[in-house]
Amino acid sequence: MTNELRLVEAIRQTLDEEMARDESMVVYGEDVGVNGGVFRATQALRDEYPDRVYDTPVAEAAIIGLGVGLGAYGMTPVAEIQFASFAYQGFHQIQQHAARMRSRTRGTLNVPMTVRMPYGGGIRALELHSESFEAGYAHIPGLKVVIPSNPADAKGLLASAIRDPDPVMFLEPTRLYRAMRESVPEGDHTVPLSEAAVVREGEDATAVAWGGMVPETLSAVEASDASVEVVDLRTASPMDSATIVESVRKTGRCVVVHEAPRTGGLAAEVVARINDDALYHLEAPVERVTGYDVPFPLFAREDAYRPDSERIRRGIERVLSA
Amino acid sequence: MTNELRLVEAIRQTLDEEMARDESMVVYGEDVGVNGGVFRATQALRDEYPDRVYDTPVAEAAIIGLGVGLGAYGMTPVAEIQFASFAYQGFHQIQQHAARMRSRTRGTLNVPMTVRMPYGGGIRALELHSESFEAGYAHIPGLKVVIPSNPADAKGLLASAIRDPDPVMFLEPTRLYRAMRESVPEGDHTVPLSEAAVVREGEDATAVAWGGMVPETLSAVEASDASVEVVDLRTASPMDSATIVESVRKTGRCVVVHEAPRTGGLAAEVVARINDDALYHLEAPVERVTGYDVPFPLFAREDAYRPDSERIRRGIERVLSA
Amino acid sequence: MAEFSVEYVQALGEDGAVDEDEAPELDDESLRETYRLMKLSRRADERAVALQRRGELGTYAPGIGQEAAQVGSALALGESEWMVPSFRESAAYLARGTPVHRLLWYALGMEEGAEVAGSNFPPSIPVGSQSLHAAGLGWAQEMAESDEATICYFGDGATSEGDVYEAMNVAGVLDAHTVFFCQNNQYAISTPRRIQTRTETLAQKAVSAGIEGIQVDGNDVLGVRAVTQDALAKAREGDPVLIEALTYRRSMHTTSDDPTVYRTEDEEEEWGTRDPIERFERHLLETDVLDGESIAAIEGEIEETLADEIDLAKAGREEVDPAEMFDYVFAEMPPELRRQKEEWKSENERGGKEEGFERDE
Amino acid sequence: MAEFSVEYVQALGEDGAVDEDEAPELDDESLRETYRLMKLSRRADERAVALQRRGELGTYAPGIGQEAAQVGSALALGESEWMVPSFRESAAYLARGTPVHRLLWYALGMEEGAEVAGSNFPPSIPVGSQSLHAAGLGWAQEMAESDEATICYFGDGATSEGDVYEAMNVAGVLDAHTVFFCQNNQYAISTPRRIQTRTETLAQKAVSAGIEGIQVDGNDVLGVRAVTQDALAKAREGDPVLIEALTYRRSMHTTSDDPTVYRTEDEEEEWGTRDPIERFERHLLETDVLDGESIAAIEGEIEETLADEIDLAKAGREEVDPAEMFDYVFAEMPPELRRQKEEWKSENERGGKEEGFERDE
Ligand SMILES: Cc1ncc(C[n+]2csc(CCOP(=O)(O)OP(=O)(O)O)c2C)c(N)n1
Ligand SMILES: Cc1ncc(C[n+]2csc(CCOP(=O)(O)OP(=O)(O)O)c2C)c(N)n1
Ligand SMILES: [Mg+2]
Ligand SMILES: [Mg+2]
Repeated sequence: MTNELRLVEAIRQTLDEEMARDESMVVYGEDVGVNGGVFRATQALRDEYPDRVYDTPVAEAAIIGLGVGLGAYGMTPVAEIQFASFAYQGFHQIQQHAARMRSRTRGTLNVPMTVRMPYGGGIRALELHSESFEAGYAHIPGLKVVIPSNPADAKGLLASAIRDPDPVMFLEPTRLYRAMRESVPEGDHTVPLSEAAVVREGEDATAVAWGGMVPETLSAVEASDASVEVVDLRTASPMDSATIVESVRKTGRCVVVHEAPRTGGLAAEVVARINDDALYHLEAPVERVTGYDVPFPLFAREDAYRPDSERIRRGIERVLSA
Repeated sequence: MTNELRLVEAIRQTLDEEMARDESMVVYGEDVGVNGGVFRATQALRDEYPDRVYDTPVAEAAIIGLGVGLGAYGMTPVAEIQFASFAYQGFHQIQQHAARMRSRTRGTLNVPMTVRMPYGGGIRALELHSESFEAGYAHIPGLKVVIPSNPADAKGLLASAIRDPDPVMFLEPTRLYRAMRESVPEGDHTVPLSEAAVVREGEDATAVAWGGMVPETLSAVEASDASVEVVDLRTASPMDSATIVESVRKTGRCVVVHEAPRTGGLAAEVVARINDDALYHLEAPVERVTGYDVPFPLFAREDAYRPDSERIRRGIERVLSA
Repeated sequence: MAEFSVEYVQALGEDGAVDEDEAPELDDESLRETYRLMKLSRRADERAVALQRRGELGTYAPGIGQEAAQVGSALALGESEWMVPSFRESAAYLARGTPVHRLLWYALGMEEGAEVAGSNFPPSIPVGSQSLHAAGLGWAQEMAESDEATICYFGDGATSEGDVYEAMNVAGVLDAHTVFFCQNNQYAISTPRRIQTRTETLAQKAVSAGIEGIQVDGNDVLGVRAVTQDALAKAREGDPVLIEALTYRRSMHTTSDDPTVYRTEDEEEEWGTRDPIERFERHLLETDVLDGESIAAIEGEIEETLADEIDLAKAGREEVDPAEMFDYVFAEMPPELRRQKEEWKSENERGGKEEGFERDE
Repeated sequence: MAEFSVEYVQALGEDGAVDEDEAPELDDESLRETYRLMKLSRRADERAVALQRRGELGTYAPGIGQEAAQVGSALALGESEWMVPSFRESAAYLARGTPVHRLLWYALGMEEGAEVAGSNFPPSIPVGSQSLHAAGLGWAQEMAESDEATICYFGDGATSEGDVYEAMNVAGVLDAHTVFFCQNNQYAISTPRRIQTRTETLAQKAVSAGIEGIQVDGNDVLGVRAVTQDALAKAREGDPVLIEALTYRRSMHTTSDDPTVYRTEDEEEEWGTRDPIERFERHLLETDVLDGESIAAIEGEIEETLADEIDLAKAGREEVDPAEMFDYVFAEMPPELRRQKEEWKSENERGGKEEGFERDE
């Protein structure tokens, strides 16, 4: 059985089902209760689970730090950070504690927390509401970083993230929250973490993208005459480079797409993994189609900053003609 | 005229000289006053400039955030974060304000702050006193990230950083604070930011390193039979990739060395820049000799984690024999 | 061992009665200007919300209901003293002389609207974070032995953020010339004040920094003005103060928000009867500072101003050059960024036309 | 509008007199055990510092002078209740039954020393950050309708960190079962208490969270015990408390620190006369709970324990397998990490010998 859902609805449904499944699961964050979240991802959840859904004060370090304590007590904390940029207020709690707790205690303590947060541009949002920092989180050992690009994956990945015994940064592309309605399996549905998906097969080049860039990449590929394989990374860390490498060994050419600034972005890591394991198969330099090395601008300049299908198409053409 | 100084002494001397040069410069941070800093980098500075050297409360977000205000008022803030890991407590102030202030105000406000911080492993320090997050900072547009590897550069780069009108994260390798005494030019001495240095010429391969990894890399190269060119990156961002690319075009082989975990580390960006501009010159995959993808361990396991000259030598051999 | 207390000030009662002990000394001209600014702000907010509803503006955070708190406090500040706002301070900006089109530019997603003019910081989106900048400015004023001060705005929600506590604490230690002005408008988006904190007041947060905390009726522009004047006088001497202004956000959090989800009509109506502009207007009418005619004149002038300013804002929007996003990252553009800008230009400016810059709404 | 106050408690005066109203009811056995733990901690610290001086231990943060604060409070906690320490809580760990060799392992740079045993969190290096974990545990206890509580230790310096304020504030809102125990040992490394904050007390920081704050003579183990018992009783009902224990760090911040740079001998001597162990010992001698002989027996037993524990610690150090650093990053090892571990092993375990693992001191 499937259901036609928007991405944000799939999130909400998954939270609901996981709460039913796991009585120790708690959902908390700013405005997730009465208001049901500013994107309505937790809508009506509090009515169903009045004792396990909490509005918190505006304090992100607290939101993360509380989760470390909840986890130690045996609960399953699922926190929402209202927008990804505000996780920086709790960055120290993520890096110094959540990510390290298992290794520093040799597995005697773990942090089974999922931190959900809307990320990325494309919705003409306010300043600091459009950033992508997956690369920064992927550089922190002990953290998992997961980014769905469609409703079904949103459900399957979120279920896996919540059930995972380690801390997961779960980045939800705001641009896609309501962009499409797609079938989502009903009932128990998980998508394993750290497995990329080949969402379109091709022979001439590989395009790697994740989250909000996947639809843009797919439409760029559709606009192209060439046969381009599209890999949806799905989990930024630990990264499934095997799928990418396999594809690039086949195609010999690759474009990596992300919204974050180019320098130090996750595309660099993808290039490095290709360098490690598929260099001799490369017929052209890997192209990075990314945000520029400028702070994500306010929305009047957002379209100029954020890769769209046209820019991605040009990147594919460059890599094909090199 | 030159002077034989340790790296930490060069830092101290530079702070002194820059304070004399710029009356609006203020040095502040935890224990930088009476105590002269936990590494003595600000020793006796307060005696000389009693009104411009301040001990602050233990509050890193405040240390960064205050600098934004001081800069707006026309002062030159030079803050110390006691250890690099504790800058995470102020990460939001760095990302959301210091780095973005110029772009978001179209240059009508800037943050001429220098944030000095000891970083890196190799001194058997306490937990969370050994991390390297240059890659994370390099991914934030608007920030400069500078890392000296010897006393003369420490002076020249710090002077440039302090005089620079934009925010600079200045990472000082604790391992090298007292490791060597070298000649440091007396009087006004600056080293331009964003210029890498070829510290040893070679033909067979290029080794790129920075900060605490430069001496390890040099001794690895000395132990190798091959002729290896060593590039000291000096500024992690904005990165001088031209120097790296030029060298790799010549040698065709490259090893990048850093202490931070491999995934998402700055070596990936170096690989990506080589991919962009020197791919066709590569005769072997670029080697990354880095920390592993584990949280920097406590010091009983530190030597196993941190690249040493032996590991770097092996990396060079691998790239030469590939 | 130690004792603390928090006082409450009201100068202009809900009934229109003035407590002469608490009211500031203001001539009629100042009173009229205060009134004009409050009305201007109210109408600017209303127009902005309407523009947003028509798709002509981005997300907007109106300050309707908070005009007394903002105008009363901002007018107490000297021109060259620093104002460090949050994201809902249109009224304060207007009181500081910022033209409406600059506020609209910001709401149009243009950095042009965040350019710093005068001694006003740009809007700050991350809740509470700007309090540390204000502490820095206030500390700089102390080091410079200035007789000026800095005012910082934030909301009730912000008082839960570590930054705000750190800011008050370092301000206390460093004798910063900073007044922390908390507009307790009862909500942080949907979250009511009682869920932010267990305290009776927000003013008592000052106790944790060893600085003075005071509560004022934030819908009483005279009380706010008086309390802020006092606080600024102390701050100028190196004694920071926290003011909690009790007010109410009469409309939505932002134009993305629907307050009916989380609060009752009764509550909104109750606060409606305490509207700061109406209360002040009654007082000015009763004391003959204003009459129907002068009010009409002010209203007419405001509508004209707004029409002109909205035109200016739209015209500016047409001029936006996206390529400028590369220009202000650093004082000097590094080579890789120059390369990226060239790349952008070559892809977007073929034949002089700028592509990739249509609004897709 | 609102009034607040902070009380000060002392049960065992510096003169050895006991205020029966404030003292907890403890039988002789408990008193002797309290004394033994304080002595054990003192001697463990002294031995650790000596070991460090001989290069046999890494950086160590002794708690000398703070034994009353730590032992008095930790003994008030139930065995299955949670203890969340900072980095100077050897005495508290010992009172919770942690063996000395575990503390030494941590100081030998071994994760083995940070393994969680019982309901004790590992040491927390980032100042104040652990307060939020304690708030989380306390919140979990509230949600679970537990009649247990959590105690969290931090220092005077930590009260400047945003995390601590946030922790107290959310604990208040969420009715967390958390006691925040601040050891005001007068210094944060070199920075004296008066530079941390402008407040008269640290206990008053509680006012900003709307929770109770109380000050106690931290060198008075009976007063500390009593105040902590009361606080825990309240916390178990959902009312968090902040305790400020006034004490003094009698030795260095850590073994890397030289306190003579920033404080006077006079000051150190003055606090020396208030030593918590001496004061308590005088009291126990006067009340015949102890005599010279029983003290000698306790001391002898402590020296034996320490000798054994130091041997255990050194033996464990010999067993460290560096390759285990790969094993605890995630519950399941991802492929790339497995590859890195293999790489490491192939480079370091040729012929079974582990290279790259000599200490280079
Ligand atoms: C650090 C941070 N966290 C969360 C948000 C999202 N957010 C925007 S406004 C707001 C509520 C702020 O409430 P308050 O401080 O009372 O100000 P008000 O909106 O009432 O003026 C929140 C949670 C943010 N902008 N910044
Ligand atoms: C977030 C953070 N900032 C800075 C440091 C460096 N540091 C270690 S201990 C310390 C002082 C702590 O003082 P206090 O809280 O009074 O505890 P005490 O050392 O006196 O026990 C500092 C600044 C740190 N460990 N963590
Ligand atoms: Mg509010
Ligand atoms: Mg202390």
